[in-house]
Amino acid sequence: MEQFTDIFLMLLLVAGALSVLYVRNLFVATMLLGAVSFIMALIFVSLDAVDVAFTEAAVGAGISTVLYLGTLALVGSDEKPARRRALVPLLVSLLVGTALVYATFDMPAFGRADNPVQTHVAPRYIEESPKEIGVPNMVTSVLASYRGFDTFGEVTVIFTAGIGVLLILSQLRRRREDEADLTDGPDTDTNMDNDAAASASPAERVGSEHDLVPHVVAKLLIPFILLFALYVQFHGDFGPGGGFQAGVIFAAGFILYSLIFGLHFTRQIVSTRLVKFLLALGVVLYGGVGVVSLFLGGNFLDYNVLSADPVAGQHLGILLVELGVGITVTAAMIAIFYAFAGRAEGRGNDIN
Amino acid sequence: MSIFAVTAIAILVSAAMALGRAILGPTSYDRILAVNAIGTKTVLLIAVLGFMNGRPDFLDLALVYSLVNFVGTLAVLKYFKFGTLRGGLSGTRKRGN
Amino acid sequence: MRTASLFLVLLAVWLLLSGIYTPLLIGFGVVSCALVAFIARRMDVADREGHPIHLGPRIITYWFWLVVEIIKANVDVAKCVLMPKTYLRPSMFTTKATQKSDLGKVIYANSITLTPGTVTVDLDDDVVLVHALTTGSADGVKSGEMDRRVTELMREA
Amino acid sequence: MDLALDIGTWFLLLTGSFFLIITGLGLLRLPDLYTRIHAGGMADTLATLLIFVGLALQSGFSLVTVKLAFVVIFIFFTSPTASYALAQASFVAGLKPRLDGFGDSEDNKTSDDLGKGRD
Repeated sequence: MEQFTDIFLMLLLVAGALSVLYVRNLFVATMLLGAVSFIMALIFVSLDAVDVAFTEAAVGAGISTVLYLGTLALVGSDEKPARRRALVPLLVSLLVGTALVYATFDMPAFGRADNPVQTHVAPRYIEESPKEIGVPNMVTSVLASYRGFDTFGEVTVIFTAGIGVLLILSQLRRRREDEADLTDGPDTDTNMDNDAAASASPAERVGSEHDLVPHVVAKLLIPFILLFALYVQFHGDFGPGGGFQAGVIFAAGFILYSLIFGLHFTRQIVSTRLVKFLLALGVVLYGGVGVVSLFLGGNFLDYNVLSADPVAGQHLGILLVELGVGITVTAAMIAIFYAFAGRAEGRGNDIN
Repeated sequence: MSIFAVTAIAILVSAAMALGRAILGPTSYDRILAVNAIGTKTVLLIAVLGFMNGRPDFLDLALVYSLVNFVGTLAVLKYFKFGTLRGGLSGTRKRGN
Repeated sequence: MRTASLFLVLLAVWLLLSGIYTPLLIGFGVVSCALVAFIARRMDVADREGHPIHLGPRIITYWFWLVVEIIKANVDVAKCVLMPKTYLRPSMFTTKATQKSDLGKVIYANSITLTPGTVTVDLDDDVVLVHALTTGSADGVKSGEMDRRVTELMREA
Repeated sequence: MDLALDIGTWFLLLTGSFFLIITGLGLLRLPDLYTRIHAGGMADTLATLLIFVGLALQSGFSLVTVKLAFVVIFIFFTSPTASYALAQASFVAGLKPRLDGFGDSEDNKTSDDLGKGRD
């Protein structure tokens, strides 16, 4: 049964991916990518990699679609027709593909007990982590403790990505636009007392009275999305999830708010300055835990020294580190959304 | 063959049909509908697979999908209607009752 | 006031989701719920529409009625899919929503959509544009039974 | 008792699966977008409800049941909203539903009447 599920899903995945390649309209391609992401998450679930599936679910179902659309709103959704046939790249990719497929024949059989994956460090994690870390979800203990340094690197990457997007897109915007309410930073905060609707630019007020249903339902749902994100954040030790997934879901709550009520109001609740602050805060929190453990006589990110009892120290360290990840990811996602949605001028309906 | 397996196969077949609609189109709205349907089926399949493998904690994933999928769909439709993600959907934040 | 009740609802949801009742995690729960309630207050989403606690237990009885309707409607649509030639009679018509509040109208519109066979295409003030799959499902909406029940639910008759 | 629960689960999941397949069929064979929305709605409502109640019978009364209920409730809130937004967007964009050509019912309007349909 499991094999049937896997193979069926793989076939669906291939069909979806090929159709993404074939469609010329980028908007349709975005939709199909959403479907591909669903199927991908299902494959992860079927392979029992729940934490990965969780990430795929959180990112693929909402955020990535939103960000793709934010890009499409900037560049339009029609693909430029290719001028010439790309014969050489096709040949190269075919050759590489053949070589890779050929190489898989030499790989050990899937799921065998004596595979290197099963014999290298995994047994140690499985045997020792309940004693050393004491966290029920082993994925979390590997990610945040054994591989804490790698995860620190990942958080820095997300931080850099957020800062980079903010830098590039808001610089361009400042050159081209001079609407007062769109500049980020302190101005947004001082504008708060003004009549919001009056200070919103015409593009902010786009919308119609016909959208009452999404309006009311979103109001109902937003608190629960936010709460669920926090639940995922704090239960990463026990079940699937953790800082990364929580951050994405938390950001999704704000993005939903922004989609319904407009970017302007969202900026009043979470100003760009606050986003930048949080973006840095998460990384500092993560790094700070490492530095504190240095001062307490351990190695960088060695949580054992954080408390008298090593297991309690590990627990505390993982908690703080995951919180740092969550804060940075939330801020990065919101920052990227702000940057994209804030620049969009509205290309109109060039989809059909 | 357990009942969960039967259900899983039914969900998979149904998802494949929806994917067929997503690929066929013809309008973009059909594709949105199809992708949305695939989303619902994903939630169902995650729940059923969770029970099949005896790990009902998969349900957290199903919850994520049921909440976050909505955000994606709304974004798509908003882009569709207005060509931008910037403004609000219903003009003002406060609506009188 | 509504923020406080939202906080309590959120806390209940947290406790039901969590399943781990150590002081630490319950503490996190309280902090999280307070944070979310605070954000909801700033977002202004916890008002009569966003947090309709005033509906009380009446909504449950309404849901039970709705589920029965959903089952009936699904059988209808299933017949339609299997034998489109005999059953498929799509029509589009407008009907009036008698609810006064936005929330009531939204509940009505979504209830129409939730029963397959009828989909709300447009909700403009109190005019609901409905697309129906069969004549039977169209008559179901036109009879105004659902509208009456929603109005009753909202106590706006 | 266990047997009764198992039979219940069997029945509910099988009915749910049946409706899912019908949904898939409907998505493929119904003639236009508006009719397909109805088919999609079936999977979101009854099939989901049946399958989740069937699973809840297996889980006994525990926090898992509560989570199942949460999923169903959230779907019941989001799915009609998404359907509405979809139908509304396509209607505003000018996609006319096909109302003719399926039998000869007398109250069939032609699609041209729709613009004036709001009286």
